[in-house]
Amino acid sequence: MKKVGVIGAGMTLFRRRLQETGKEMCFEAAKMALESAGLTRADVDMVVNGTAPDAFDGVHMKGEYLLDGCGGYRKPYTRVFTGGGTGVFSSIAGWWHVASGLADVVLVVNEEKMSSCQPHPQSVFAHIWDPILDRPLKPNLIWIFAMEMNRYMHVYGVKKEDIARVAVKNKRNAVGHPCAQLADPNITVDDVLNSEVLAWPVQRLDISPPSDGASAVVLASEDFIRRRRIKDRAWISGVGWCIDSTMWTDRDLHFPEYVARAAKQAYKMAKISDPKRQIDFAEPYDPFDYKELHHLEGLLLAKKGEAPVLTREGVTERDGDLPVCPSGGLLGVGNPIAATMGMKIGEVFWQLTGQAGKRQIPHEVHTGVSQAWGDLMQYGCVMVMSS
Amino acid sequence: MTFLERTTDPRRFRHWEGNMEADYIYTSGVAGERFFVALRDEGRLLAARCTACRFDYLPPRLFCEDCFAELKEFVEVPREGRVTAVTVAHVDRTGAPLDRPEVWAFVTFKGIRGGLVHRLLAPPDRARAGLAVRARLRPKAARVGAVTDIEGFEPTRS
Amino acid sequence: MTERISHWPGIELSAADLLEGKVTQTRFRPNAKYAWAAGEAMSRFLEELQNGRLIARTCHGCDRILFPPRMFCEECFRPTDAWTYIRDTGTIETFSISYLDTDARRISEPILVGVVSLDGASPKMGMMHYFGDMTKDEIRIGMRVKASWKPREERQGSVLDIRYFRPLREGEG
Amino acid sequence: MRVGIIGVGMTAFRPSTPEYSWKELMFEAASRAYADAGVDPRTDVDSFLTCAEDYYEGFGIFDEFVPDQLGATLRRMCTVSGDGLQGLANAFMQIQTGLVNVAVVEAHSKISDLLTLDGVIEHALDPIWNKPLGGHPYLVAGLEADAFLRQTRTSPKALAAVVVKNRTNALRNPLAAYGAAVDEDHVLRSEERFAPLRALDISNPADGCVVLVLASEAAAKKLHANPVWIRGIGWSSDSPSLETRDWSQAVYAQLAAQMAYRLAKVRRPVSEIDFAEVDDRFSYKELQHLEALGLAKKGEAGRNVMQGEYGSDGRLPVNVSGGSLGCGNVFEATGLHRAAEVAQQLRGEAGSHQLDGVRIGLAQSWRFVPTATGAVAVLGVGR
Repeated sequence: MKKVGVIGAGMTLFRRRLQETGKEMCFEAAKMALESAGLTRADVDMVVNGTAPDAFDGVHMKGEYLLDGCGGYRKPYTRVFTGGGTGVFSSIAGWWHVASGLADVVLVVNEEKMSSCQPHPQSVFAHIWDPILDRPLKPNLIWIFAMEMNRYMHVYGVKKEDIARVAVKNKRNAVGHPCAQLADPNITVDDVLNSEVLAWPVQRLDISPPSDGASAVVLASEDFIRRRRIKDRAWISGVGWCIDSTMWTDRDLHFPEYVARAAKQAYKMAKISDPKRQIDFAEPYDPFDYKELHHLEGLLLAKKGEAPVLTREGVTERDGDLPVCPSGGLLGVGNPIAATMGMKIGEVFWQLTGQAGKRQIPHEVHTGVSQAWGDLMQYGCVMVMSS
Repeated sequence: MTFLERTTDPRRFRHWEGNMEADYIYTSGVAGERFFVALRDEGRLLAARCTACRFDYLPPRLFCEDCFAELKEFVEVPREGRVTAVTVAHVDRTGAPLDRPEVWAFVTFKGIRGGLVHRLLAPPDRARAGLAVRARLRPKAARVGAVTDIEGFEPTRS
Repeated sequence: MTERISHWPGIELSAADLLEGKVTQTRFRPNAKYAWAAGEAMSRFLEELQNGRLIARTCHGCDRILFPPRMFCEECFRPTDAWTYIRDTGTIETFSISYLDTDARRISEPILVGVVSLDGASPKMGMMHYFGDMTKDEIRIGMRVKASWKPREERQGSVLDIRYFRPLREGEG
Repeated sequence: MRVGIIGVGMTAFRPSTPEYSWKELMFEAASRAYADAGVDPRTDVDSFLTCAEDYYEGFGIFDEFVPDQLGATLRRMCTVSGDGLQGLANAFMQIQTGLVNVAVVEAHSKISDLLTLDGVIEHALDPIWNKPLGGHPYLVAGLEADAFLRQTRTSPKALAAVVVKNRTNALRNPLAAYGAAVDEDHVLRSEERFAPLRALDISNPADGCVVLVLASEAAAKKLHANPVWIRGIGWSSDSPSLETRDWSQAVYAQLAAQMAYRLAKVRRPVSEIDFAEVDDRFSYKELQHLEALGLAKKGEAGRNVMQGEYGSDGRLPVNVSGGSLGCGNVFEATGLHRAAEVAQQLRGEAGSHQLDGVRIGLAQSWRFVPTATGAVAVLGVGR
């Protein structure tokens, strides 16, 4: 197994609507990532693309459509897709391209253009459900989260204000992020609790916004990094991915077992036996505020039902013992599904190489974990990176 | 096979209908906006120049797909092009037979990397590679800033 | 990065820029229609819904009663063994009170929706459905419910043959 | 580290399969593959990959609806939005890392669930430059066929020869959906569609599923398997833009072959490859691909097929399975079907269309209209 490092990252602004076409956004992020690593497209051996439902951009086989923007022209190029999990998963795919020895340098480019879809990207989420069992009920995507959140709150007796603290933390953290769509330095727990009820228990400010955006990272082998004397690098020390059954109405939604399995795989590979002690900060997937809590527990960084307590006690603040979503996360920076790689992989790279600027965690950090979640409440993928 | 029992009465098999449809608005993008505004307002076709690779892209692009440079310079495409490939379609976009076959061509231009795939405004028996053609535009008032502002390509001499 | 990078790409558009055509654009609606074959398990499931019954498959490998029914067990990876009816009563596992429709449009009368685990199937196995004959203040996790079926002549072989799940009345079950 | 195919499972290819849901179709192919490999997916397999595109399936996120029928629940699984050979390449890489010992690759077509195939393929065209013109997406193939015939001076009769060969070959393949005793006259008098292509030059859709089980050399030994080795694999893409791709040759196939040959240490493909399964979803594609793969000199594939060189008893048997013209277009399963076919030939298990004494074979695929993406696998036995 070849050792693989992240050596560059880039991302576009995340906004409700961008003028760029999907491939133009890909180019902008990819070019930035390459330049930050001091490389050109000629240095790239292979390209991996991550992008979520075709029905957002409104292009069938959109991985093919985005190919030239991703730098894939006349190169081996693959798109991988694990729903919302794609934000971390494409980097895992990039990892195996390099770790296998087949490639020295891999460019990973993720994209989502959700503004194409009218009247609202929500319309597309109607198609992610089982056509016979679920779709006749005309489900709304938010139902998933509402049902899972309610179950989580019920089983562990979690209060809504403790969940709201996550939204407040992340939207405040995002203030230092140059690409952020919904940063808010003044937001309070009351703002979240008083926001419009969409599908109880989910309220407007519990949710990350739909966005247009792209992000990119450059991965390279240890040989290449040494040969080129690249200083800013974060090593990928563990990867894990896991899917649960399609039959989501057949399991208890209070705990994401699939995330725990993915985390255990990644920790085993990274030789982490005590994640709470050995991991310095985390970028779990936070499309909704309760999801950060759910995922911290899945990542075994908190006991079941304990994440809200850690949040209330400030442990997960940027200057806490376990900073969580120092980037501002999806709640603060925006949620162009797959392109959230900019916060999940990009931010961990920037933090570990001391490039996070205003968002830099004030104390020294050596190991970070990122995680994404997807499909019908069933997909977990985890990456551990170390300086 | 595979299952322990199987239905043998075909009338008992059901299916469930649905769709994956939505309405889409696609922006032309950064390079596309330049092209379509020039087409709509001035009736000109623009290509994007890659100074590093020394060629001009049609359709224009924000980036060179080869050297990955950002392209900022635009040049006008020559008015006359040549047919590089033709096909005569006997069915419409849904696969239904057409009363009159439609002729399509890939048209390239001297010194330009790329070209345009469009309708060839010529009868099927005249459609062949090598034909010299020119873009026929819709009248200015009817142009909206889309590729359909070009009606097609017509032979330059009959 | 924040220090080193001066320019973050992306040209923001307003809703009006896009919807009122202030930037050039094309519009399209794809023609993407399907008729998914229900296959062995779901054909029978739909047929039984039309009969006003819920049917499951048993797996002798893990001794579970699988609902919704399938011809294979995902746990054991083996063909399932036999058909068996389960009851149309169950327990609310979780729910939501939704003020949004599929297109994220606001509705005034909320939809009560959630997951019911069904009696007779293995623990936690059930389906998503609506809830009725109860208010948003009455619904709670753990509530016992029963299917409210459409009259036989209106049933078509669809999950909508059940109108919703309503509170189980005393003596029922 | 060597990686081999230790299990092959396929369903029959059929124009429609109303008695199977997509899940049930996949379960059948998977059951066959696991039985063939002698593995239990719940304990012996480390990673699962499926190859699928949402609009072909009719799902917003098809990945959700995969794990149960493959035995992948609570295990590593992912979707490669690509052809089955791209899935195979990713499984190959996963095993090469050492993290995964046994991997499963699945690809299928349940295209009969889709009522509007033309509409979905149209939806893959560039939304700004191509889709608004309102033409049928296969006109891209018509244009490319025109360019190919002219630039290589290939006769339209060569296209007919491809169709005749492949549909006739399919008569000896019990899995094939479109085997037929077709002659040149059938082809040349079939309806015009996208001139120079006629109705019979275009493969017809079929349902079907293919599952392969892959293992590292060490894992294969432990499972007492006799693997078909993946000696080389490659994949590549030309420009997605119709306007800037190379219209004179299949550059994607050429680059993919270069990579696969490099890994397989194949220097002279013409003499080293015993037989090939290449993408023929339009008749001209078989010829264009053979030239790109270095299995025919540029401009000669057409003459060769007319001289019978690519028949089952020819110098280089091509698409003995019947190809896509004979078996049916199974979309993202196309490449994996070809790899499965090559593996069965190399194992001597191809039944009535078995070739004699073959040791090394090539499988190649293209991602269909409107893409310029493809992959190549070189498979072999022994040594």
